Amino acid sequence: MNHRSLDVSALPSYRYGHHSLMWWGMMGMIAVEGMAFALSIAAYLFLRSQSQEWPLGVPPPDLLWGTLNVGILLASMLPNHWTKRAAEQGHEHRMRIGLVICALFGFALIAVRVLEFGTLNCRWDSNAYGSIVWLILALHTVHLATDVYDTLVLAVLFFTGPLEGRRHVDVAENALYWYFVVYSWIPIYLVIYWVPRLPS
Amino acid sequence: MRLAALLLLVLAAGCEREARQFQVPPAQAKSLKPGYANNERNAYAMSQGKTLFRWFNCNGCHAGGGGGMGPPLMSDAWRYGNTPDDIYKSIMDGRPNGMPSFRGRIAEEQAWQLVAYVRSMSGYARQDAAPGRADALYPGDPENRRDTRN
Amino acid sequence: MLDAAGPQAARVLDLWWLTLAICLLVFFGVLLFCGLALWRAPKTQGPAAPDLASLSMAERGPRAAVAVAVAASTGLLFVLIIASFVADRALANMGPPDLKIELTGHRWWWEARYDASDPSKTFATANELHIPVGRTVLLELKADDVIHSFWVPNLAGKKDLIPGRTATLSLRADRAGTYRGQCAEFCGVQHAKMALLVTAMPQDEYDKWAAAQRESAPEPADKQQARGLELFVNGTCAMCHAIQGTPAHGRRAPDLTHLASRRTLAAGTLPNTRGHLAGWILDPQGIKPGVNMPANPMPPEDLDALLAYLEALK
Amino acid sequence: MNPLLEKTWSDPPGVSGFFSAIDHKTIGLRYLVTAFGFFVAAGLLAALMRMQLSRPENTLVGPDLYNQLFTMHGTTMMFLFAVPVMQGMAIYLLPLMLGSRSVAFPRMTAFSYWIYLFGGLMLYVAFFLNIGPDAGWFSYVPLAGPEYSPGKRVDFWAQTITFSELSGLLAAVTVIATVLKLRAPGMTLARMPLFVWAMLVTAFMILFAMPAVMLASTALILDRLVGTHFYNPAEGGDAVLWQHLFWFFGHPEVYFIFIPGLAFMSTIIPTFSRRPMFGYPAMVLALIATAFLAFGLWVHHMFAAHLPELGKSFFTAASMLIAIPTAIQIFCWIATMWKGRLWLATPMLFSLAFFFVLVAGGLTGIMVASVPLDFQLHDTYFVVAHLHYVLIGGAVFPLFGAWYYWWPKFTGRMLSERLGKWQFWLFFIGFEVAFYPMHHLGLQGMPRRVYTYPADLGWDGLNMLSSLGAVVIASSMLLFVANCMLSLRRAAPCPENPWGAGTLEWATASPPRAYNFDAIPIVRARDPLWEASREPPSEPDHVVGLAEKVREALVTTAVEAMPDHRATFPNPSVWPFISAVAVTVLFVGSIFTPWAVVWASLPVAIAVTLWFWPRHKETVEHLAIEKRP
Repeated sequence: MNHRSLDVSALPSYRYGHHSLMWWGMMGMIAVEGMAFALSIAAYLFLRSQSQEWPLGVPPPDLLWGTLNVGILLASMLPNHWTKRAAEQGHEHRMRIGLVICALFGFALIAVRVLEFGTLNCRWDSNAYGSIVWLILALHTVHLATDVYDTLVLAVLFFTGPLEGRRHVDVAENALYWYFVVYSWIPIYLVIYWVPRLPS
Repeated sequence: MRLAALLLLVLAAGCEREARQFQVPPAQAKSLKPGYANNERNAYAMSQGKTLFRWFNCNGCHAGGGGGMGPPLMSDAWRYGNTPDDIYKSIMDGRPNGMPSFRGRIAEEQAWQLVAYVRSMSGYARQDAAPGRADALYPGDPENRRDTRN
Repeated sequence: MLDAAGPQAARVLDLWWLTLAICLLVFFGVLLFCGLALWRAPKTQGPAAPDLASLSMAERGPRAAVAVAVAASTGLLFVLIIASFVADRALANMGPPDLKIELTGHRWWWEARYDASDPSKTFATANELHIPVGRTVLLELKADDVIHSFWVPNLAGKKDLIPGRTATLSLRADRAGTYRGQCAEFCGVQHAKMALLVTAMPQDEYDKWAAAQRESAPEPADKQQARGLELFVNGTCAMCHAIQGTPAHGRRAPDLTHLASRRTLAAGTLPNTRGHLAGWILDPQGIKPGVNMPANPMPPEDLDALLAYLEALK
Repeated sequence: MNPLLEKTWSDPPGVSGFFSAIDHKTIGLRYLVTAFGFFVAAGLLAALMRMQLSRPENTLVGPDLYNQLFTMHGTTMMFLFAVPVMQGMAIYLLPLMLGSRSVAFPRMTAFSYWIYLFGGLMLYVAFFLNIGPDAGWFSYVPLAGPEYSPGKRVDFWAQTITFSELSGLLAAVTVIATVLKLRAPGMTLARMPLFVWAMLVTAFMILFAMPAVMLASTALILDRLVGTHFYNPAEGGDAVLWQHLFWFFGHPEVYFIFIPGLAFMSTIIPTFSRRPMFGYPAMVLALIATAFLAFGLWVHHMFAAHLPELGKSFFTAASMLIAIPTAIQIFCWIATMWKGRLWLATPMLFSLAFFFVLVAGGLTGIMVASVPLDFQLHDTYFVVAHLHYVLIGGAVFPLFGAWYYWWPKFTGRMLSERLGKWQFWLFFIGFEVAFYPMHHLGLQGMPRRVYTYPADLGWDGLNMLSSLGAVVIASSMLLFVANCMLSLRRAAPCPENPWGAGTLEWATASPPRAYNFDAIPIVRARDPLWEASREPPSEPDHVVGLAEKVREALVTTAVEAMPDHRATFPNPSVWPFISAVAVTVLFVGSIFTPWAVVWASLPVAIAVTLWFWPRHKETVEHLAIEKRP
């Protein structure tokens, strides 16, 4: 080691948030999927602008389950935030509890989501309106399911090990992704349930 | 492995499904009967059949296969039989009370295309070859979503 | 496109020459400076030591030069943008139409319906348009199956025919003549053989032509033609083709009421002669593979009769 | 040579090692070789088309096959060659240019390669089984819809899109994370090589453009398979929706093929002018401006589809204004050469062709950007000429230059200058002969995508000429392959930095060791190797203190590139490959039944989970050197 060297051995092995590579990877994915949501909503509005009546020949979706899902998603942000904090403090026991709670919320959401498809008052193949509504809802459901599965895997990992510090970062990033799932649902909810109720 | 298996499957299916035979091979010029069998595995033949079904206004009586003045073609009940030969005969020679004879008015290969399409309406055709939905009003499940019965 | 026969095409042509001039100027300008740089800069073989002078002192001269070049090209660009806007506006307003034609694209032929205030005066033809010279013609463009695009370079630019929508294009021919057009949007197997001819003729000739087209088909002149008509009506033809004044009313293929008056067969695929017509009837798939017309094998005497009748449809 | 590091960072040997390789250099080269393979394949298809068109009323290939040929040609060139080859270059070169040991997500990079390979193979297997797509690389509905494209041909096209977009998106995410987090200490954004800037900009464009076409092609498959009505006007759908979604991706696509070309230019020209790039800040801003404008002009592909006038005017302006950033870069390159000492080696020749070819293509681009002119030129051979001038002039010529330039880095050997110059002139002349006449064909009214044309229209001569040009191009390609073969067989090893270039990738062995750098360098300039002498001798110039027994790399801050933390990197694994196989089963299966999405997602989930599941041994090693924040 000559005098022109810079010793980095003192640096930590992992850091949270935008310091970590994981965060950037996750942000990339969020950008891609956010774009996909934005475009499918744009397609929805484009099709709406092309037809006289909207929704096409069916009543707008019933509000009950979708609205309930908004509630559950918003509520799920609390345990999610709590888990994220625990992760950032490296509090493994709390992370275990948090992951389990988040997973339970996830199951509840998926269950309600199944009921939601029933309240759309149309099939995917009844007309273009049905097609786009099913597409948007299915797209969001895929993200929901993915993150729930992700949470489950992490939960199992945290109960069985082997663990190292950067897994805490994974938990934090998983929580970040969950925020995306929640925030993206708000505009989608408005489009699916309230745009059809607008006077066109 | 599974990929390879799947590709083999495609290999078996692909060729006959996708062939687009525009000209009638001289071998079959006399009678197309030997050729019809492929029609039910050939996407192009059945989509042509679907087009002709509309062009020759079969809907006029059979209303998109749902039935009307004429019997439904999507049901499993066949007054005059559901084999390709039966249907070919129904089209070419006509049937009592209403079904006119089209012999001499539509070309034989077109008749066999119609036969294959009519059978696809009740799901007798290969599902990966049967026509999808038309750019028209929704008449119920498209042919390629109707369960295969053979 | 380089030989404009109408105001639409002419305006585009003017814009074309302007754009071409400016682009050539820029092109050779860039090449000139690139060439000068190559010519004046000292050459070296192999990795000579890099010249890092630019790091310590700003290069005023080159910077100014680049700035000027960018400014100049930007200026020229705006000239083009404005010219393009102006031309576009001009194309948009052609004044009220003197004649309305509904043009429908099919795979792979063109169906033209000449409207008239008096519905009895409307008539249909296929793969050929006849228009009066110096009159504004409004085309209502529709598609029956997939997207096609109407394009007659000598007369006007393209307009897509999109299923579920109606487009309009108004054009005018200032010179008498026949102009070839072709489908310009890929529409399937026979996209290549979907041409149409636009014939511009003086008003009086046009009126004569239109009057003739409004007539229904002439009665068969002799027994052979009568036999031909019978074959047509009771054979496969009538399932898709129409001949006004006969029981044949198919709308799926070109209206043949005045077939003999047309220049081409099968959307510009063949010249309209007895021989080609015979070949077309017997084996269309050999000539235009994938076309929706089936082969019609028939004994020679029948073919002669059919041809005799069709040839008489002036 | 550091044997311990070599051992730590090498991919395992043997067959299993082949499938579990994650070294960015290995993956990068696989990308390049595979992409070149598809380039040749698509070139052969084009040759066949030129043969068909060389004479009027030719019957060499029928319409059905011809339509498959041009669809395959376009799809291959755009999705299986142009984008992947650029990403391959980025994956191989970025860590070396940035002074890093690896790309950000090596396993994901391997996965994206396998997905790309399987997608491409699927398309060609389909083609040879007569399931080749035949609705054009743009697959306009309703022609590509269920009623007018029977069978599975278009479904295979749409699924190829899904494959290549998935792989492209993952690679883009990797590039972004690599560039922003794995730069050597001191390489602030303002010191990044223009190559890196261009690749970063491209990656961001991919991120925002590709989802559009994935959405569109998914909707298309649904229309065809389960009878949805996205594009069915009778049920409230709209054919123009497809065109909007497709071109919202399709136009930026051109730019993420073109911008890497600029990256090669901005690397080669300074090196062979023996001076730093002129106007670096302007160049960077121009790149960013191009990226933004590229999203504002997709509609100029749809002028003939009768849209509102005002909209068209806006898109005309945008389409023309995008010429300005390109002009800025062109003038900066000229200024660089003007003030430099020129070394006209083969890479430089290919770059100089850019000024001739791309500039011409750009100007014809300005012509078709004008609504009235586009009405006449759209979908004619004029546009065929234009797009080949832009893509070949803007991407392929620089790409060949880049190939000659970095070949010594890839192999440690030089390519023959003599053969190289021959290949250049053959390619250049062949290109002009093949594509210049198409301008005139277009002006004479010859539309695109026609499998034949009548004899009496006077199009024969120019078509024959163009076909002859294709022969010349083919010969230059043969020469190119021969040159590479000979170099691998015969050429003597070359010095580490044969071009005397200034960027970091030349600061290490050629070909580089598995671990890239003996010590991570510290950067203080845009051309570190050139300006090394100007550095204060007291300041540190390399990093120590990274683990050598474990894959550990230095992560720096996004803007200032200050040392941030030491991240452990994953070891080689076969699971990315297995996951790719599982995903392939899912995609291909869903061409035939929607249920494939359900049952095939199980193997995918399992494979991906095992991919991420930490191994006990590794964890122990990591814990041994772990420092908590």
